[in-house]
Amino acid sequence: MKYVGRKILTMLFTLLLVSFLVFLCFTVIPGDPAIARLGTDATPEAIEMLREEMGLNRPFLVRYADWLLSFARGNFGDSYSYSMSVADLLLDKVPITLAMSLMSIAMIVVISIPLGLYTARHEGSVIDKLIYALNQVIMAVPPFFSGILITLLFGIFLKLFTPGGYVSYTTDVTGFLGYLFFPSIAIALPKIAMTVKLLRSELIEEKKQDYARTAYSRGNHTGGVLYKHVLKNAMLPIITFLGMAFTDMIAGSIVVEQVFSIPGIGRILLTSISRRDYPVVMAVVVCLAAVVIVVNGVIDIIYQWIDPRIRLEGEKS
Amino acid sequence: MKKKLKFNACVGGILTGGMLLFILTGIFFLPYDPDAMNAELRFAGMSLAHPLGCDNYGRDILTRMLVGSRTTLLVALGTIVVGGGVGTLVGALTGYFGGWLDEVMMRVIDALFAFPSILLALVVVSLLGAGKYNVILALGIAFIPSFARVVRSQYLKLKEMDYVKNARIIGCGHFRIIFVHILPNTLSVLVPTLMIGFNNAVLAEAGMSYLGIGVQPPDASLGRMLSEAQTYLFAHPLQAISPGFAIVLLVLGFSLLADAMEEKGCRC
Amino acid sequence: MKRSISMLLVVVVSLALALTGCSGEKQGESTESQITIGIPQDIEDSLDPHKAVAAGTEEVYFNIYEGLVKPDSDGNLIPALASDYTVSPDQTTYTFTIRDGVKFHSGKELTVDDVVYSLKRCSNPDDPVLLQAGMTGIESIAAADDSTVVVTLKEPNADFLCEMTAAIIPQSNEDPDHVSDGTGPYKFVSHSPQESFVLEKYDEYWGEPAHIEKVTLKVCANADSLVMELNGGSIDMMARVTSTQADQLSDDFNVLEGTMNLVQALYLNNAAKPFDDVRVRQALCYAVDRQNILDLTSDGHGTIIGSSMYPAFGKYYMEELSDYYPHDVEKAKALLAEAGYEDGFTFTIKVPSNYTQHVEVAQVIADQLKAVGVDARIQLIEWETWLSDVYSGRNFEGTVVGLDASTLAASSMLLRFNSDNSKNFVNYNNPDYDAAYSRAVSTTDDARRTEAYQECERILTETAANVYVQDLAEFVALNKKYAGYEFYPLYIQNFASLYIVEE
Amino acid sequence: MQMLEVQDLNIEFHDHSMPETVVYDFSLSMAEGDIVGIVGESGSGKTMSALALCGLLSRHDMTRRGRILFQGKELLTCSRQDMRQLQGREISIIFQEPMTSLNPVKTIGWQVEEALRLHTRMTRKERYEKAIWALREAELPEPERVYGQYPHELSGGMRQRVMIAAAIVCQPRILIADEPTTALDVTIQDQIIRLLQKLNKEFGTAILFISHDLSLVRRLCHRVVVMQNGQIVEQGDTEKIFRNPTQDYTKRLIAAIPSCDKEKTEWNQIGTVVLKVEDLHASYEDAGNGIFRHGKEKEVLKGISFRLRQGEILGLVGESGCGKSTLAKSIVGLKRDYQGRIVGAEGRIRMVFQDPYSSLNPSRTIDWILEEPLKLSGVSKSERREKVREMLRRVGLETGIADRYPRQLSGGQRQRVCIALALMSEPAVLVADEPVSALDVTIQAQILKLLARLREEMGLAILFISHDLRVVYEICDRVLILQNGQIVEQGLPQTLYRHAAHAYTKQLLKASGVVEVNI
Repeated sequence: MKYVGRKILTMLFTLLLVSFLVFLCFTVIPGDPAIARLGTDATPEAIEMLREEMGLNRPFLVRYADWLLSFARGNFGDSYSYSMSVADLLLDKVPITLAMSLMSIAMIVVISIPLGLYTARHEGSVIDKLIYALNQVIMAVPPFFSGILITLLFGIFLKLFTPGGYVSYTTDVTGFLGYLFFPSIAIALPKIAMTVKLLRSELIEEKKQDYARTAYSRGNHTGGVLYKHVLKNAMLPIITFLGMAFTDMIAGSIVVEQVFSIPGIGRILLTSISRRDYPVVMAVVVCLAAVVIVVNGVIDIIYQWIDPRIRLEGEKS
Repeated sequence: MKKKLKFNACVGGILTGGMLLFILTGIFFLPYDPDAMNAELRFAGMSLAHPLGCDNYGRDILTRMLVGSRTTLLVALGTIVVGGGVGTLVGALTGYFGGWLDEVMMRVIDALFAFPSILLALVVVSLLGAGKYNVILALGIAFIPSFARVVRSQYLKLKEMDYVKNARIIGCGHFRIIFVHILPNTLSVLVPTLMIGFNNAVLAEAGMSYLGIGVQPPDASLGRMLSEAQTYLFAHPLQAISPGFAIVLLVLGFSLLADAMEEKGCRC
Repeated sequence: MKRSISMLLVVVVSLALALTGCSGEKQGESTESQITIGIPQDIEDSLDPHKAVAAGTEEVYFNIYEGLVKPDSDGNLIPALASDYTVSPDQTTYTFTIRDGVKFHSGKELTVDDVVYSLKRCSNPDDPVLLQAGMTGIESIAAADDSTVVVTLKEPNADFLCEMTAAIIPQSNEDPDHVSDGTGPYKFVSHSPQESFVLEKYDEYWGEPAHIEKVTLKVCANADSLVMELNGGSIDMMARVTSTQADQLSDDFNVLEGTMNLVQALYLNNAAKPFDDVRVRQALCYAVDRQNILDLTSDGHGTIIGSSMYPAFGKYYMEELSDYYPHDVEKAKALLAEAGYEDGFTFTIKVPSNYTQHVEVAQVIADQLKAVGVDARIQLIEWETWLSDVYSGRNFEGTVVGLDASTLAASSMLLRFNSDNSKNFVNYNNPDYDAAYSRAVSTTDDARRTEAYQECERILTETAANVYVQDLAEFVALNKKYAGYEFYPLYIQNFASLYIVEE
Repeated sequence: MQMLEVQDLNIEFHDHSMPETVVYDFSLSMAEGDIVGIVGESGSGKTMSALALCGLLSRHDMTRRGRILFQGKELLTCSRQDMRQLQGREISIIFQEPMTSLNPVKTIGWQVEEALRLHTRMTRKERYEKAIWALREAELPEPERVYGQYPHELSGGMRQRVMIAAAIVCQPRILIADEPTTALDVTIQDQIIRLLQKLNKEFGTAILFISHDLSLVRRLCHRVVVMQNGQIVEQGDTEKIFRNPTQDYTKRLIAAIPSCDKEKTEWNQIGTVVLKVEDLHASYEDAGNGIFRHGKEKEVLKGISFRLRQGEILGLVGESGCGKSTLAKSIVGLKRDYQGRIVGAEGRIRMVFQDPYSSLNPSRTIDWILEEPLKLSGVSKSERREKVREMLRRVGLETGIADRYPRQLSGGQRQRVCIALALMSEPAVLVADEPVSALDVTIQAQILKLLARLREEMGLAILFISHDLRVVYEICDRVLILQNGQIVEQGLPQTLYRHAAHAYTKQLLKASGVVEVNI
């Protein structure tokens, strides 16, 4: 329990650091939210008045403390450019990115684990080599380009979906998921390649361990050794990798949302950065960071669940 | 296994060598001015004079590839020098000394890690303006956490080795131990990581170009050329094929080499 | 093992097919007429028309809100919510008769109070956020009777009528930021940020009603995937596509050509060295080959211009200025040498990265300037940075953008070049120009005013205030199912004129 | 008919372009209830042979020339299915490293039951009972509790018992034990040996015992096979071979066993005191640094005092966890947070570590490694080279190895380099932490001789830490027995070994078989 408490404390500290960094960054970069809002017709008086109204003329630390206090109270503030609260804006967009990320994760798990097992078991076979080569090539294609290729292949040639034909989940859930299926492939593809490769090499590495030899000595066949003994051990680094991949995927979804014209969190983030819409940027970044940190916390828990060694250490300290 | 290893090293070596040779050629010889525009040659197809055709400004694609791959190489190398350098330093110091320094630095690294890298790049670019050196800086900073983590775990492991203790007993200073005694031993892990980092930098540069925060026109880089070309993907696919192919070859060659090295590193 | 993998693939693929199959059917179901129009940027402004600043917003709000007068497709102002108006001979008193039977989208009847409220609201100098730029010279706004509004000016202003396009909104609307209530042919339905902005036909429109029931504006922020989205069928219409994009469209589309109605130029900071020397600016004008720019960036489409005025301005536009500086490298070099820059110089062109057409032109200009030994570096910056650094901060050497006009009054293009104007971001400083301009605005005689404005334009050209390039060609991609698109000389999209072609 | 009959087994590896033969013409026969030992140094092929017998080597690696007959069944050519039927049921194996040979993420019970799940149709309950039975047979305390635990929760000795329990759960005919005690403390070692003996007697399980430790083999085995470089040198009855070895190699092996029988010349304590340790207390903080975490402190040294004189070799004996490593660290200055006093020879104490593989920087040449202490004191390049050469000669190495990397040297050579490194800066005291326990017996003898010679030549004082009572007897002038951070007994080896007063000393002596002659 003490362990969990300490963990949460560390997480909060990290989050605080992230928020401070973002706030700092957006104080130093050029571009004035007041000017951004008023455009080319703005008079200097109007800009000055708006700056005052938005509280931009206060010192940096005061603004940060102010933001932090209202954030702690669950108030994300109002968007500068959209006349709505940040919370409303994000609540609308979170399900989109979330659905996409979850679909990608599901694809990664569902596809790469069997493939990893297969290639590790049939190490050196033709299919193994083929998958290896395919993996290497997939990893070498820039993500946005594979997104474009997927659009070309499935959208234009096979006509499985309408490029840019995003359907909101509020109007049509199946259509929504159907459209997100393809961008999810684009996000998942390089991760699948990496996971298969990593899982394969981990399995092969673990297969050489003494305990695997013990398992063989009891009369297990190769499959038994792989599934019953080696897989669980080999999953440990995979889980860590998936945690990191998740962080990557959130960043990657920014690009993919752009390619597939999906109005998700990444799009909101990009536009609000360029619009200097700080309340939105802060909320998005802090929430993303929170998700990343929480996911890593969950990974820790899964890790403990799988690896009894960590469990003990956790209890001890 | 053995055979495949050699195969990896061979193919990787050939691809990487080929690309390096290509880039090297570009330093000494350019068939045309890479930025010279010519309205008559817009979207010219393949010909003897222009083996890869011309782009939307009538610039020779081969020439731009020669220049662009050099920029890409520069950006990727710069990124791993910045990211790898700082990451290694941070990882080495935190891993070796531990204690509160480790705790504080790792929190900062965690924070950096939880920060979407694209956002980081955007911030750096907004702050300093776009351009290849700022791209290097942006990607370099974004890459610090991963290198720092790898190096730190190596140092955590290696500092317990007896030869490190021995070095302390014979009176070596901490910094001598960190950089002269331990660092060379992290290379077997660090070098493949750096090579993978190189690949990620090439891909990230392409991604940044796509988002319009990469190398500045008229400068060419493979990523920039690829993202410029996608506007004309339907009418003039040729313009996208060459840089796309070059990126794939470059990354593929490096990752095959990295694989081969990693295997070899495990062995000895 | 093998079997399980192939099973998996089957499941995945069939799932994908099932899902997309569903979504495909859904689209065919709707019976009401509708059109999906792509917009390059989200409508981020408030729903309050007086707060709207982005051009992209204003062109859409044209369909929702109306002023006392509004422009037609030739740029002439025609009565809208005012059924008639008169101008006093001294041009200081405007009398508007409010149209009968006009209803707001909320069902409320338009009254004279709403008009007075709206006009006062956007001409109040104490509220700079709502204040519309041209509304500063108003003496009084008053309702003469139930159907007449009288606006009195402090001094004559020939262009004042243009300001009367300002939107009229009901006084009773307490939250104009979030509740839209206008009188236009379309009414606002919903807005999902970064996704869509939906309009619906207003059945009780006072004028000729719109043809299409539902207009969905879909945000297509990514210019690169635009062609795929058009060809894929998720957008029916997109304005301002480039010639290359237009080339790649499938047979389903008609491509309509017009002009963008803006002055694209390499704007030079006249206060910064070396552009404070008129010879340097002239040299750059000679060094730039405008036809070559058009050839390289838009297959030769576009109108070459030579001053801060584009053809849609009609009588104010001076075509003869467009070849004032023919492409002449030698002359450019000579001028540079004369100014003391025989070895050329280096400067930076800041370009807002989101405007592809300006980025492309900047690249070509940079390439052309090399021939005279000038090394122009391109720096892409974000639009917001451009606004604060270049436009407000005037911290730049050169920038390629296009300036447009909010009204067809010549002043909307020329005012900014007065040496003390707050929008004079190029720091143009010429007493002759200031004099000519004040002559233009002070006269009530149309011919003399036109002549004075033309004088202004000529001065700009002769002193090479900026390197003027072109009024960009505009291409509109419209699915062949639809027709009726009208070009406006202003930044306006009129959805009401669109209709569905019967098969 | 013999139960196990091996004829002309040849093992070749095909990793490299040239096939590499590791075992030549191995032949062996075993009957029910036999205990046969295979001895040999590292690289002798003993482990390979054992793995081949229980089908853990790829058949690809074995030439078809030989035969392995188990109860008349040909194991080299039978189907894999048949082989698996035997594995774990008829033939079981336990390995050297109990730490890594158990699956870390599975419970003990699951692993012990595995053979039952694979080979029998027992119900869950039957399996549980059988597993508990096996754990009890392996003399694990509280088998019901152990059943639900994970390997990392057990000590090394307990893990090896779990391995044994898992191996015997199907009551196999033959148990192959590959160095089962090497990684364990002497007292535990002794217990495991006794356990194996008991199993052999109770169930008649034949045991093939593979070890490099001749004294263990002598205590346990009926017959012994001596291997060198993949070949059988000699085999026969244990006692016969130990008394009358016929082959040179066997003779050398036996001679290399440090003996506790011979008389030692008494050490005259006249040298000056070079190191004085007074009332040393130290604790060890486990797993925890940083702002939010605090490790628990555990006292490992509880008031240690002793003196070390010039030219003296002081033995320090104790089992794992007794605090000897902490003591060594404190003396050489790697650990500073202790209470008490360590006086003398400041800066002139050097250390030799147990594992010559990890104590030399793998990415540097021998030259570089040896020059490092000189570089720190600013000696010129040519002088450094000269000194390194001289030191290499002194520790009995060729000067030609100077430009090689540690991985290119053998274990013995590496340990010599380690000693050379320690001596480069002319120390007064050498702390040798188990310097020979990772080495083969013949190499061990050479290193011991080297240390003794260096002591003579340089007047070095050596603190010799070891768990091996025989080695300590051989080389040390005085012995300290350490238990739980306290010195329980000390004295001259010859008197201490014969007239031990403390119970722990007696237990140690008994467990390592040293005193059997004297009981």
